[in-house]
Amino acid sequence: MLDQPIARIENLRVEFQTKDGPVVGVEDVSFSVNPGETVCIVGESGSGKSVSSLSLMRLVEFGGGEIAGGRLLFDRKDGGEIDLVKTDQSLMRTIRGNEIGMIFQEPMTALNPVFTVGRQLTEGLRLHRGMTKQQARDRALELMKQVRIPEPERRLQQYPHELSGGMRQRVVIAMALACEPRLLIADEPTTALDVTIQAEILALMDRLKRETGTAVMFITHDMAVVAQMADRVVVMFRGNKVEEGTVEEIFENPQHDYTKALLAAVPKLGEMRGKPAPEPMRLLGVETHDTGPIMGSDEPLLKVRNLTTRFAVKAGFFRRTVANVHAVEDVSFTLNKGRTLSLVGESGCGKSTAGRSILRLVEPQAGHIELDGVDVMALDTNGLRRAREDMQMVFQDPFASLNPQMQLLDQVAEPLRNYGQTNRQELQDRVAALFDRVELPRSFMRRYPHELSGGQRQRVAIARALALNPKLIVADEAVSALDVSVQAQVLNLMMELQAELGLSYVFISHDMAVVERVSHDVGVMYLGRIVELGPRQAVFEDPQHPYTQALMKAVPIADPRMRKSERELNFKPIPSPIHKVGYVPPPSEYEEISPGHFILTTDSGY
Amino acid sequence: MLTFTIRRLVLAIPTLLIISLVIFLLLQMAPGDPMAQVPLTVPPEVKEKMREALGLGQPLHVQFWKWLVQVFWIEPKVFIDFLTRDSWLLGWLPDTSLYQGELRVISWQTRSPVMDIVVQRLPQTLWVVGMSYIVGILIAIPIGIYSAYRQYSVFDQAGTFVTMIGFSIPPFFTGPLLIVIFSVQLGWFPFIYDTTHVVNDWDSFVYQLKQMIMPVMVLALQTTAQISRFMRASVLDNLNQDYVRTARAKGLSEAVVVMIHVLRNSMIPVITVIALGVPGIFGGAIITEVVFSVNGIGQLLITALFANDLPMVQTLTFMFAVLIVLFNLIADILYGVLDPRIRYD
Amino acid sequence: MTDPTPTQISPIAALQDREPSKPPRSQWRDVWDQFKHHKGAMLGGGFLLFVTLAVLFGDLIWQIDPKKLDIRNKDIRPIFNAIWDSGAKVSWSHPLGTDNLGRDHLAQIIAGGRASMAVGWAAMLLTMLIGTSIGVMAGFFKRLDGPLMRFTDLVLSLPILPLMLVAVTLFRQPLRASFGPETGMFILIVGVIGVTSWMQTARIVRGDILAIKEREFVLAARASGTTARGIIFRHLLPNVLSPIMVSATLGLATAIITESALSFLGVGFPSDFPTWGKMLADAVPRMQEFPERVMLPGIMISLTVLSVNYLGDGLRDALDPRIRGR
Amino acid sequence: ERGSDGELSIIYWQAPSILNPYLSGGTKDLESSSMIIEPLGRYNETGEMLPWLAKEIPTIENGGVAEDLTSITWKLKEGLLWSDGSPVTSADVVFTAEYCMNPEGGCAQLAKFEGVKSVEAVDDLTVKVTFAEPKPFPYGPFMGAQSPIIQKAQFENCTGARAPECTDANFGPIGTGPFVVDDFKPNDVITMSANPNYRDPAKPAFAKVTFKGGGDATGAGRAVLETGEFDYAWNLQLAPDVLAKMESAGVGVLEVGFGSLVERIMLNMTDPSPDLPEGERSTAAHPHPFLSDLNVRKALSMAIDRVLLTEIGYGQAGRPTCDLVPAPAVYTSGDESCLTQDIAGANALLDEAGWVRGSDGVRAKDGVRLSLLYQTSTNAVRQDFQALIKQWWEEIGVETELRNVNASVFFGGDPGSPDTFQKFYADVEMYANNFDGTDPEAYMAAQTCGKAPRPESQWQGENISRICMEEYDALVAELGRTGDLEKRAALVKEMHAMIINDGYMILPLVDRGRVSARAKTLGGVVLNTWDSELWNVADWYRVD
Ligand SMILES: Nc1ncnc2c1ncn2[C@@H]1O[C@H](COP(=O)(O)OP(=O)(O)OP(=O)(O)O)[C@@H](O)[C@H]1O
Ligand SMILES: Nc1ncnc2c1ncn2[C@@H]1O[C@H](COP(=O)(O)OP(=O)(O)OP(=O)(O)O)[C@@H](O)[C@H]1O
Ligand SMILES: [Mg+2]
Ligand SMILES: [Mg+2]
Ligand code: NI
Repeated sequence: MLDQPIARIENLRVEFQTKDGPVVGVEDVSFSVNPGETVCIVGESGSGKSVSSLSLMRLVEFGGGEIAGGRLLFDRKDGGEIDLVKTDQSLMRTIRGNEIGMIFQEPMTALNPVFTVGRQLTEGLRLHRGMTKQQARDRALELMKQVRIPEPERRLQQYPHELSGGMRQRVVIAMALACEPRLLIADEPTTALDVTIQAEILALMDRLKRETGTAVMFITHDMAVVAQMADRVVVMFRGNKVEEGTVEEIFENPQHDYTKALLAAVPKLGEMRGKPAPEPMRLLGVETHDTGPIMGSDEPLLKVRNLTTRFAVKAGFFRRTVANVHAVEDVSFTLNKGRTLSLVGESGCGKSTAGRSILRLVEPQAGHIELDGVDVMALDTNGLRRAREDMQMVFQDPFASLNPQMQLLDQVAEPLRNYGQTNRQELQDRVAALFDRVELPRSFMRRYPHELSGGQRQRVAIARALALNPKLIVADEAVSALDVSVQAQVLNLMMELQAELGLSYVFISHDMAVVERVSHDVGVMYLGRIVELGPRQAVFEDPQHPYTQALMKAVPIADPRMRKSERELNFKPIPSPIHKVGYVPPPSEYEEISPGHFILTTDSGY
Repeated sequence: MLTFTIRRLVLAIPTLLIISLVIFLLLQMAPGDPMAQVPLTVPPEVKEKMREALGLGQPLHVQFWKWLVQVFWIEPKVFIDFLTRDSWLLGWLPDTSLYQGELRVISWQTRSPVMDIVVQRLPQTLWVVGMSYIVGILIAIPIGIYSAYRQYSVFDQAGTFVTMIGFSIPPFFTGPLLIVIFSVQLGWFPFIYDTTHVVNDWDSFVYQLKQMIMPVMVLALQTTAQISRFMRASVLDNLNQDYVRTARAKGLSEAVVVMIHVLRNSMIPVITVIALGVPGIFGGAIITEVVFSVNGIGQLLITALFANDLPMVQTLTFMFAVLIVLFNLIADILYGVLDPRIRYD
Repeated sequence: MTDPTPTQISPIAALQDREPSKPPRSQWRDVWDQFKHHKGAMLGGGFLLFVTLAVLFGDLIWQIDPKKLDIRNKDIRPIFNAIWDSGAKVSWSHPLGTDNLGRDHLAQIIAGGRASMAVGWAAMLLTMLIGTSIGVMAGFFKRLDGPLMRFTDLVLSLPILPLMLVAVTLFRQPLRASFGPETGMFILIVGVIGVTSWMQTARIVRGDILAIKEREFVLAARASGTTARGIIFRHLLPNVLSPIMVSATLGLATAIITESALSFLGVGFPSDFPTWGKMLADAVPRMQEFPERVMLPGIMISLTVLSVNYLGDGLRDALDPRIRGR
Repeated sequence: ERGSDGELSIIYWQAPSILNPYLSGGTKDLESSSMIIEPLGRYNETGEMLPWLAKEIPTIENGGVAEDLTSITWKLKEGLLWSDGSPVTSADVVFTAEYCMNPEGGCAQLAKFEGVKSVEAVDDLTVKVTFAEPKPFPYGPFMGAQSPIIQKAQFENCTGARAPECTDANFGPIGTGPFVVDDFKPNDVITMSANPNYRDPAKPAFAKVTFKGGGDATGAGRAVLETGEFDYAWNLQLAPDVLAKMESAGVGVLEVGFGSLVERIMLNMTDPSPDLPEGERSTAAHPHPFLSDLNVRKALSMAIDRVLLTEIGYGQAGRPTCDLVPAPAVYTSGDESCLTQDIAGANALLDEAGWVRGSDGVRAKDGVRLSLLYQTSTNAVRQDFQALIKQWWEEIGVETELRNVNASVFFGGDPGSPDTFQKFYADVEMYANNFDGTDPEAYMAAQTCGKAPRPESQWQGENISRICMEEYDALVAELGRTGDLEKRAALVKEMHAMIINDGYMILPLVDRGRVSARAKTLGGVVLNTWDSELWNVADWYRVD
């Protein structure tokens, strides 16, 4: 009975009761999942992907939601199809975790921080399978091996926070698989992870699906991942399904406008092949500003030489520094006016620290930073404050980087006020101009951050950074948290500003496709050092350092015909950047293999 | 963790020395005189003689130094002697006999070692104040959990109302109120606490319960009011966490989800609040103790204060300070123990 | 397969963010709108307003002097006692009765309320001021953290009664000379309560500041050149408002009660100066015969505390733009 | 029969902290120890002296007191035994005197031994006390609850500076009284059992005593009068209506006894103005701006309704009085003129004396306003008194500011504090005082010029009003030389008139009795205010 779907969602409608009346989370969605098939659900943030899947688990009720209509038909193991909407919670409990497994988005918070991994893994087994402690443990061990967690015995005794993000996500997967569910729902299982880990997890899930024949409902907003994984794709938009089809159909012949727009906004690795300078993306339905390639200038703005930043690890009775985290180690580069230098690399390799060190938001240990002729390292507190007029920062998380208690007007005006502008009217005019600049309605000036969407918030953050007319903006993962379409708009905005104002960016990101799109130069970082530095074209088309090559290989491409080989990628875990006091790392030496393209020749630790 | 603990303990020593000095100076500055309770019929010259006999005329630094020696050197010796002689814990060790009859901290009021009286007061303080703390917590935690689980329900609203009332009514009102109702009108419970009562069989245990119940209730009301608020807030925080959803997705029952997953996490901040409240037990509950004649440490402190018995007040407040510092440390350590994410080194 | 969504969506709309539908309004209108939704807060606020007005202007309407003794009319019961006890000694000229010296209860409740509310509010504000400053400083400046927290321990372990006696000894005379006996004592009491009850607030605020300090918007503020002062006042303080509110509501209750405990110990206001706490304490020995004498001030204290609590709840919600949005 | 009536439970809302009356002057300590250790003679409820451990009270008539009043000879009863079974001898009596008179011991009862030159044992049962000067009233040592006999064997090593170290002895003195200490928890509870060696084999009737301390007067009253948890409660200082209500429960009864305790208002004869430099405030250097005017003082007294005060504050436990020495009867002045309030008269008097009412209703003369600071210790009844008196004084144009001071500060005598009753940084103050035993000599002598508290004396002294009259001092000296009771009484009355009935420097208000409560099932209680209330506890018994 292979064509008998495992789950069928029919005309699902979910409402949330809020203070301002009911909010519709999902309006009208129908689709089905067949055994052994991967169905990807894509769509913008807030389009109802999670709510649909939670409805299938009947977990929406706990979040204040209510299934207002439709049917959720589920084919139970022992034959019989039941409508989950009408099932009572006690029966649901025997289905949840047992017949339907679910993997959640955030590996950091999906695990209970105070129980060991082992305990959380065995809990479901003992409940649904009635296993003894020992049996459950054995099964847990088996699962841990299945998801390829090194040293599984030890891990079982550890707490979630002692595992890395990738491992945690694998534990969550193991947990979902524990009772061999027939349907596995994966709600953005890789969004928070590094490319390399993401590649591993995707490969793992693919393998597990093939081995066990589980049906998978895979939720994501990342088209590249969809291209990697999906058999069929469901596109959701504002609580509705707008399109459904096989991967190839969707990618190659999208029917619905929204799908088209979405695909157009996805940067694809390799798109910029052959183009030396970045250029804005062409977005569907947005009248193009027609900025051609952005060339930049040859005049150096920021010179960084031998930048080294370490964090002290204090321990012992006298709180003496016993070791150092070598977060940034002997980093040098030059950024010219009007150009963008991207720093890429895995989580923890020191990108953010490097960016913050340039602004001296963390104090570097050594090195030389020169911004437009000013020796930043030599400045005192006051001088530094003044120097920051020329360099600003945009942070990763648009929500966290805005004060939830302040109106946007005040937040954008704050830097102006800090540098002496106090006239209220003038301030307001300036801010209004800035809002225009980043294409936000002026009416937003009186709003609070939570009233805006992620993209709008990030634009506010950019407006704040622009307020002082800086020469340099350090954008630390400025678009990582955004939806693709919004990301595309923000990227375009940044590039337009660069073209018009001649801004320079230090662009920090882990997303290779985005980096390819925006940068003139790229520095690949590993363990605090730049292992490869050069013009974007050179680095992307001709990666020389083994780490760069591995990284490139791991990036999924938003094209179902270019799926990565099935062979599992195996990345070496990054060695610890912590060294005892007194450890003197060797200086970095580079080889210039083509003009401006440098490769680290000394040991990088990779 | 161990170095953290030791480090904090060592750092606590200068803190405590400064605290004891400040307390000492404060008490010296405070008006009042140990002769306040001596009847006015005793002539001033005699009072002056009595003052001299108490050592009041000595210079301040001498008095302070003497007190320090007594507390930090002589009393520990007595304590070690006690441990090796009489306690069941270390009684098997040879008797150390460190104490050779040096002058201990002597109360002006009773002319007996302060520590002996404190030890005498501990049982009733722990029975009544300690028990009320435990009872208060035991009532508060379920209330907090349920209020949070059913936020804005009638139960929650009523809970808020009652706890706020409980918080805003002072024990000098609730105490006599309970006495009038349960002792005078109904005659159910005795209200003068019998500190000599020994529990050795069922009946005496019942009597002990009866005499404890009113003071315990009066004090528990306040504890409950505070802890249940904390508990509610903490559970509310945790109910919205992702791991709760994960637990539910595993098919765990609500009871398991709330009572195991959520409870453990919610207890982390509450436990530290509870730990920080423990010194209060040893500090006693002054008004309640007086109303029910419990004569615990609170009553000891207040009588000592009114009698201007400086050595007693000084030693008691110092012990209280030690407990505060200690339980601050314990709260921090507990935090680390309960929450595996916290590490202290 | 038919398209399940009949709505036509243009690509540009698809890429546009949905804007919040509500038009922006002035901040205070917004706060008020949110506040109005909170039934408890409205009730609490209304009661508090009523009590405040009553204690401030009540003596214009009810003009009996609360200190006036009238021995012939002592021990009059409140007028409502006549409902169930026809033999009760009641009089319309003393609707809430009189005490054992014949002082009018209604006038005393009014006058006592003025003192209690003033002490409660002033001491609470002082407590919050000290607690918040110390908490913020300890949380924000790493170097001050240790010393300030040790200082907190120190104050926690200070015995209050001797402290109060010392304060009275040192400051009563100068304060009396410059402010008169009642205002002088008021300042003294408020000062002592403030000085001895800020520790909890400081601890809580410090904890929260430590957490908020690590949030990115603080870093962002620093990156855009905000000074430490600016960060504290513009970014940190508004975000710890909610725990401060909670301790403030509790602080008001404690202050009113502590004041009564102080006069109980003989270090408070002049004895003929009524406060709710003192009325309550004085009436306790006679609570069997005259339950109304404990009930009236007791109810006033409880209701005030309760309404402040609900008001605080409502304000907290109203002032937090995140909650206000929903 | 001894021990046949089971257990007696007594509650004192002030808890005894020590059982050695020589180391503590507190009433609670004296009374609790009086069940255990006994003096040679006691006062009975009328103030008469009774032989206790002595065979008889020595007098001049029976030759016990020397004709020249310089010595007194006590004879012990025969066959007295300490509770440990050893005999009581004169050596114990001598030791008791030595113990208290040791200059390093800080003996609280030293005043009792004032003027004693030597105490010698004449034989095993006879003790002779010799005074340095003739002592008209030689019954200081060994009389009353303040100076009981302690056992030499027990306290031998506890004299002088070592006195406080003998905790065991101080907490469980061996005595001759009807009970022995089983366990003493300071400031909490004493458990006692009948003394097997008590001299009367039929007594005490109770086998056990629980002597509970602590709590408050209300609780103690309730425990005896309402719930019956206790048999006897001491000194219930509660408002009369509260007590009456409690008594109406029918479980217990109130016992009232009168002594010499008088609640009074002291008027400051010196100027307490804070504008004066420290060291000159409230000293003889500056007479009081208006209280030195007799008319003002008299008017203040006339405005007070003592009958009403008594009724409100003390009920049956108080008697309005114009006497500072309300008892024994020989010494009382009998003046009752102050008992009727006369506001009109007071107003007239002030008008006549030139004190004119200003626009604010306050009288003034030559720029001096009749504005008073009236202080007392914190206590509910005193606060009621303050409120009432303030109102009356306001009626005669005297403005009054009230202040109450924590009792432990007020009576503490700390020279550093501005709030002690001795420093008297106020215009008038109110408290109660009495005298020890039945002889008012020392009491009257306290009002002499030299005994005024002042900086040089570290603010110690008993002449709180700072009365300073040569005639008065002369009378005091004469009293010290007079032995004849009648003449002494006449002198006391003369002095009394000088400063009180005519001088109005001290305004007596209420003769305060002592109210204690006993359960209806407790018999034999005779309330005695001249000695310990528990003086005859050996005779108490259970009524069925
Ligand atoms: N607890 C809730 N209360 C009110 N509204 C909710 C709640 N949960 C979700 N919604 C609403 O339901 C809609 C769908 O949310 P959902 O979480 O399914 O989006 P999503 O597609 O999973 O987005 P994302 O990619 O950000 O995870 C949103 O508009 C959201 O505002
Ligand atoms: N304040 C700090 N104290 C101690 N160590 C730190 C601190 N900040 C960063 N580190 C360490 O420095 C290293 C580099 O961190 P950094 O934040 O720069 O990495 P990143 O490349 O930005 O990673 P991500 O992609 O996760 O943001 C990491 O090992 C991190 O643990
Ligand atoms: Mg989602
Ligand atoms: Mg980073
Ligand atoms: Ni991404």
